[in-house]
Amino acid sequence: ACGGAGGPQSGGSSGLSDGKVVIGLLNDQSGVYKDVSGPNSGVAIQMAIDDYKAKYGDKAVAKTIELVQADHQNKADIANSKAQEMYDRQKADVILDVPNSAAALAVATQAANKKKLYINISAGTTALTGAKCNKYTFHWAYNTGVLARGTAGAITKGGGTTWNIVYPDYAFGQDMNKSFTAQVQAAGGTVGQSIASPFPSDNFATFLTKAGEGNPKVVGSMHAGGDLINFVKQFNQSPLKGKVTLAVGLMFITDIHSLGLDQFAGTQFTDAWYWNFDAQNRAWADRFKAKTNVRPSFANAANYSAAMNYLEAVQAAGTDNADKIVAQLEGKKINDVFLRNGEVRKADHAVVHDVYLAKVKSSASEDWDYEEILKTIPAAEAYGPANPACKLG
Amino acid sequence: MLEVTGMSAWYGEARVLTDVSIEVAPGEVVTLVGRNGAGKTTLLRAVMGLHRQLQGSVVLDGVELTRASADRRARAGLGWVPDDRGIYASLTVAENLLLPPVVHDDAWSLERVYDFFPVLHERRDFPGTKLSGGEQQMLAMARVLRMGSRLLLLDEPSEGLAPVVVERIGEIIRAITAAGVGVLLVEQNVRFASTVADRHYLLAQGRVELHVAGEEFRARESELLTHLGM
Amino acid sequence: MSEFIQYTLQGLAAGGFYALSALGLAVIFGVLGVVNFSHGACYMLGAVISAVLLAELDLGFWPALLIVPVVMFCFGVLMERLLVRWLLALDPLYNFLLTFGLTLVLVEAVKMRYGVSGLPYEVPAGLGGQVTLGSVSLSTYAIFACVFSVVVCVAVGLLITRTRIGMIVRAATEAPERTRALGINVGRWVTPVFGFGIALAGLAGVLAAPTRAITAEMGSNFIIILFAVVVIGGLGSILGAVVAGFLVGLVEAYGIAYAPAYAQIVIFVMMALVVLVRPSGLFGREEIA
Amino acid sequence: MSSATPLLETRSLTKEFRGFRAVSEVDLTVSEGSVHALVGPNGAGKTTLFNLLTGFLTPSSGSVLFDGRDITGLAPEQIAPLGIARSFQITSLFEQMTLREHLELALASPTGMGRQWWRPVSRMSVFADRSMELLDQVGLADRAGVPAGSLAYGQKRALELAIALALDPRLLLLDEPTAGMGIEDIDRTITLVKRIASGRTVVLVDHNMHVVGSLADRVTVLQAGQILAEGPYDEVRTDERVITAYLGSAHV
Amino acid sequence: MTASVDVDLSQPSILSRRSPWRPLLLLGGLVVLVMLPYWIYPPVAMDILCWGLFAISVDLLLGFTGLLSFGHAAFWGGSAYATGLIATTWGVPFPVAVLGGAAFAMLIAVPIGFLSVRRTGIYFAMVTLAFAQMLYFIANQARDLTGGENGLQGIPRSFFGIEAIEQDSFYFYYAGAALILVGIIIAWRVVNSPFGRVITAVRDNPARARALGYDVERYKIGAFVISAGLAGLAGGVFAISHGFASLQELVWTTSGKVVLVTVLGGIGTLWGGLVGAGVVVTLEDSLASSGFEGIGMITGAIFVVIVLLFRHGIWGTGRDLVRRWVIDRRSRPRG
Ligand SMILES: Nc1ncnc2c1ncn2[C@@H]1O[C@H](COP(=O)(O)OP(=O)(O)OP(=O)(O)O)[C@@H](O)[C@H]1O
Ligand SMILES: Nc1ncnc2c1ncn2[C@@H]1O[C@H](COP(=O)(O)OP(=O)(O)OP(=O)(O)O)[C@@H](O)[C@H]1O
Ligand SMILES: CC(C)C[C@H](N)C(=O)O
Ligand SMILES: [Mg+2]
Ligand SMILES: [Mg+2]
Repeated sequence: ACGGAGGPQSGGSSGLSDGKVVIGLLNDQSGVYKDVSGPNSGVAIQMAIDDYKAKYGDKAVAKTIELVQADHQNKADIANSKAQEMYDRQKADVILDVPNSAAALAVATQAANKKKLYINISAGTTALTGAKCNKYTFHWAYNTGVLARGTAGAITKGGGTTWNIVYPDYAFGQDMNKSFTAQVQAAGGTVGQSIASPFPSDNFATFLTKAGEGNPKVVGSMHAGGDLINFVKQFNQSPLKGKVTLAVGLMFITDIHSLGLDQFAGTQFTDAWYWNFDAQNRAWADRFKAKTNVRPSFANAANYSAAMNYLEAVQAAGTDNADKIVAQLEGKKINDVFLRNGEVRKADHAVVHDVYLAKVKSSASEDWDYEEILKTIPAAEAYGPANPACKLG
Repeated sequence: MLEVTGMSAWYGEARVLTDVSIEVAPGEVVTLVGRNGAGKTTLLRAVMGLHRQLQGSVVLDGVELTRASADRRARAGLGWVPDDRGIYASLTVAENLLLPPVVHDDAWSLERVYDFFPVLHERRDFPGTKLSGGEQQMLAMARVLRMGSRLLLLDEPSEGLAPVVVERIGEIIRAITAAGVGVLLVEQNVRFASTVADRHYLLAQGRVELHVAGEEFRARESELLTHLGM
Repeated sequence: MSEFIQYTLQGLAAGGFYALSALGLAVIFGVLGVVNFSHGACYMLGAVISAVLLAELDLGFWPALLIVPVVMFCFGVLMERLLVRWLLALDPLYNFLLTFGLTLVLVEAVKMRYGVSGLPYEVPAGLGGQVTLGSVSLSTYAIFACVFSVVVCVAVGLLITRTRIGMIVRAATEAPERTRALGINVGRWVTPVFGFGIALAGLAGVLAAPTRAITAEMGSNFIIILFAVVVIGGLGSILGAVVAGFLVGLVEAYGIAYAPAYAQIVIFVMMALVVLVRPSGLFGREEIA
Repeated sequence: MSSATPLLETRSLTKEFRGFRAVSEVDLTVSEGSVHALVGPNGAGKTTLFNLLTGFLTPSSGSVLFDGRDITGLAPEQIAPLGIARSFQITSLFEQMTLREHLELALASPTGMGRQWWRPVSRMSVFADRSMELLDQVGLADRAGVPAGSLAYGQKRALELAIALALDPRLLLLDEPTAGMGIEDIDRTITLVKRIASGRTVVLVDHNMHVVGSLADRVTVLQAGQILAEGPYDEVRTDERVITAYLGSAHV
Repeated sequence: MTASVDVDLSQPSILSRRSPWRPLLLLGGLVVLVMLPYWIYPPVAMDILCWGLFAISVDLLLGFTGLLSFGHAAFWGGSAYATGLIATTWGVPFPVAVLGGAAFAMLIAVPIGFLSVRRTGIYFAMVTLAFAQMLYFIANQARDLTGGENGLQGIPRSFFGIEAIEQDSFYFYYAGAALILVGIIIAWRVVNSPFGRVITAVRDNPARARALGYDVERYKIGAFVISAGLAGLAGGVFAISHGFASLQELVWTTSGKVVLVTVLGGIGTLWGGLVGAGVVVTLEDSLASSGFEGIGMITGAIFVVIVLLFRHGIWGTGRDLVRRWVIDRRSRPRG
């Protein structure tokens, strides 16, 4: 309307808004989830950018790719302002990660408002692909339902038929408890008691006593972060140790690394990805280690995968227009270093893929060699059907 | 024994003492009289090392104390009874008494204190500030006696005390001066002051207006009081 | 019934630990009038230092039990000399705020140096396993920690109420200037007492190391519970801190046993009731109005 | 005078502190319009009695009647509006407020203006004139604008008196109003109290017999929490028991 | 129990009626208020105002009533949730929802205040902290209402169908700022009212105030409730501005942060809260994207330095400097 400079709206032939692609990484860079994803995910995304450039060279649609990062300090309000700022001011075309359910939901709302992409990586809530889902939001790595189907199903079928569950009393824990209970029962087991623990807690002695009542075969801990460490340490000092199987709802390799193998040895859990699973993973992990000096968590790898696939979608669509990218991604089948038998499910934007039942080793043959993969859980089994509560408009 | 020379003091911009010089000899009782706001309390605080904006020097028994900290002055033998008595709420009566270190052999023993002030014995386990106003005054006096200070700085010790007790305070003062202790006494109760003092300094608007011996003071009492507007 | 005994014992074990942790807070408040917000952070430092001693110098639990309090004492001395002392003459709120700021710095510093995921630590040899009597069973380490805490509490209580040091420091904090005029070198006493209180926090940290997650944040919520403990017991009352410590431990254990999700609210409800009925806490001195 | 109706009456008023009886079964009657002095050795319970009368302490037993009404157990802020004002033995002021602000605050109290959060504070200056008048009466007019914290001790005592007057009470309780004052100020205070005593009732504690002698219509001597003697000043001061317990030889 | 906080109210403020600076300063303030979203990203500018009013509400208690509330998150967060629920349930224009939130904050402040004012000083701080913590647990439990850990998401920002304000955070800023301004004016009015005079008296010497016939506890509760209302106003606007309320709003670190903002701005200065908020919010915002990991370390260190060296905060220190300069100039001619 305002005359002047002619030509097509977006600069040059690339079809990119402002002539470049901007990827925003918004996660916890200083708090409890820093090691889980944090700045290292920035490194992973940069690897994706480099790989994309190397792959397409002169033919790349996105010639200039910028990575902007921000620390949401695990606070939803900061995540919310930062997300707006990224979309509006820094012209981010996509935001990745946000490892906190409240913050992730807030960012998803902003994405819907601004009609820009958001790909959640490390928050667990199923609401993102359920009641609160929207057209511009994807959930890439895992969710609480996946963890339950993996761990609860496998352990129950393996003979651990009677369970007591202790869960932290907030949304994540409650979700986990519900999913686990359902999956234990689906696999023919029973859950004797579900015990809520206040969040956070540091003394689990009495919870453990209760958890031992009725002599269950399995005690499930649905905790994360410091709560998980407290629980496991005290479990190991309780009479339950050696008598019952400890199943952990959500575990990151960094948890094992920080607490030591002996505390966790034998514990079973569901992992979305393991660096030493096969040669492909390992090769990528080696590259990652060269840059960061540590082995990647599944969240790091998932960030790489999400960034790479986003760029691929830009390449395919020839634009960074969000609606076109969504169209590109929806229904896409992907196999890459993170996703095996992956598919961006059209119905709810969950990115479903194979996950793994893992067991903590009792001794490591090399640094970070902590997990033994017991079995691969196929995508369909892990994710189940799409949540009907999600209505993508 | 105590020599204060050329003392001036300020509160911010306001000058409240101007070039005050005062001496107290061993065994002597010297009073400082003057109207409210004349600067008496300020002078005692300055001697004790508690006032900052200051000029002038303080010497006790030949020891230069001008730069010394308050606790050093106390250990050198200065004993201060503040006008608000300074009793600790968080200490019991007994603890209030036991708190300060003994600085001289002449220090009163606890028994002697309790003998002299039986109320303090009765109340020894109460928090210090639960005592009545007068009892707190006794406690403050007793506390410096227990230290065995060589020179007492008493800020209106008779205030709020029953006449009988004021009499007893007079007796104490005479008793300790007999043992060679000097006393610098701030008093508004001129009647009481004149019964115990050897010399008087009259302070008006921060200056020493007059310096008279005890007999002369008694002789000219009414004239002096009207002169000073007391 | 045996369950009830089991819960009671667990409550007492936790209580001993609360008592010891609140003790340092009470000592510092009792003698300096400072509510040390960084007490939780100092507790965390105690645990972190234990873990570092183990990882870097291979010094285990027993040496840590000696070394850490000494290190924390020195830390407390520095803290008092460099920071707290300048505010002692002012309203205690200023030191509350100062130590709050310091907490942020300490927690963040540990995070930057040792990460956020926690440090490993083991139960000392000989204290592993459980002691079982009939159907009741307690972890050996918990019993040890509780007994150790009680012994320390009793010793400290005697030190503060029965010695001259306690008295001097109380006076010094109430009216520093006047106390100096009574011939007491105030500065000489305040510093070591503060250091001592911090050392107690460090000691609690060492005791926590084998059973709790050693992370930079481990003291952040703990301090809030400790506040509730000292408010219930009466701020500045050593006996109060100890009794309230056990009380809170028990209430929490029964809460967990019979209404798990509400266990922590119960503590604060109890605090509200105490404030309502006895504003100065169970053993607190009444305020002088 | 003794025939006048009692304005204040206590009935076996008792206060115990941890088993120690500071005030013990005191029956005190203060008749309307009189100046009643309360004397006695230190720790006799005079201040405690004041605290009981003004609600700062609650009695262990017994009752307080003011103008026939039972005011036992009421809080200070409930008692003050009934027309009972007090001064404090140990000075108690708002250190940072100016003298005039002290008086404005006192004058505003019964009007309920203090609750008005939506009005400008300058509304309180309606009391400015009266404040200056009161300050003038106690000789502090020239210091009206300085913070109370910078007053010398004797000046603070005088301010206490002015504040008590500001409440224009029916019953005025003065705890050692002349302590820490010089003779001239004492005399001026005596004149002042005499002047304000007309039309109201004053209960006064003072250890200065000159003050008690010149002001009191009636004197009650307390000892160890109990009434030792009561009567006109000249009668009481010659009482043997009073002399040994309180006055001492100097006053005979 | 005398004087609590080291503030000096005896000297006339440069904002006092007689000061020649007053119109200038007020004008300057207004200009800043209007220009802020041009200089700073509008949602962040809104955050500054919200935190500013929040800090002012804390200062009303700390600086003027002598009560350090370490649980003010209860009112900020309580109102955030209430505002959100009102807006979501009834779809009323957001100022109505915010006022409802503030009213809710005042409502819960009555019992909390009633219990807390029984203690003073540091006890008060700890008791309020505990009550706020209780509210936090309750909000976490009542997840059907509050969304628990996920927070109350998608709070609408309806404003009589005026799209610019409903959609664009730049225009919304002005609508929100108007509400905040109302709060600031109320705070200023309270402080400079007869009521304000009484609460400072209560702060300095409660026993004395009592003897003058003032019901000390009631006045404290009154100040507490007003303060809670202002905190609620701020929290409500904050929730609308962000479109959600989360548990973060109730957690004790939020109470700590607002006290930090208040002290940074200057205790007993009232306006300092806005300055403190400006500094802390922009600092947090810029550090968040700087890649620096120790945000808490910087805020903590600033806090320590302020408490130690500049106890009057930014505003207070500035005011002292100006005052000294004025006094110097005045006294110069006299030689
Ligand atoms: N903290 C202060 N700030 C400002 N001025 C002060 C301060 N303390 C005292 N003054 C002033 O200094 C002067 C001297 O005070 P000082 O207390 O020494 O008097 P004083 O002779 O002891 O009086 P009094 O007999 O009433 O105790 C008085 O005018 C008083 O107003
Ligand atoms: N709150 C309290 N707790 C314990 N004892 C108290 C308390 N208040 C006063 N007492 C005791 O009660 C007794 C009476 O005190 P009160 O202050 O009434 O005496 P008083 O007659 O006013 O004496 P003075 O003339 O010295 O002021 C004193 O022995 C005092 O120690
Ligand atoms: C463990 C975290 C990375 C996930 C987080 N608990 C969530 O809110 O989903
Ligand atoms: Mg004086
Ligand atoms: Mg008395």
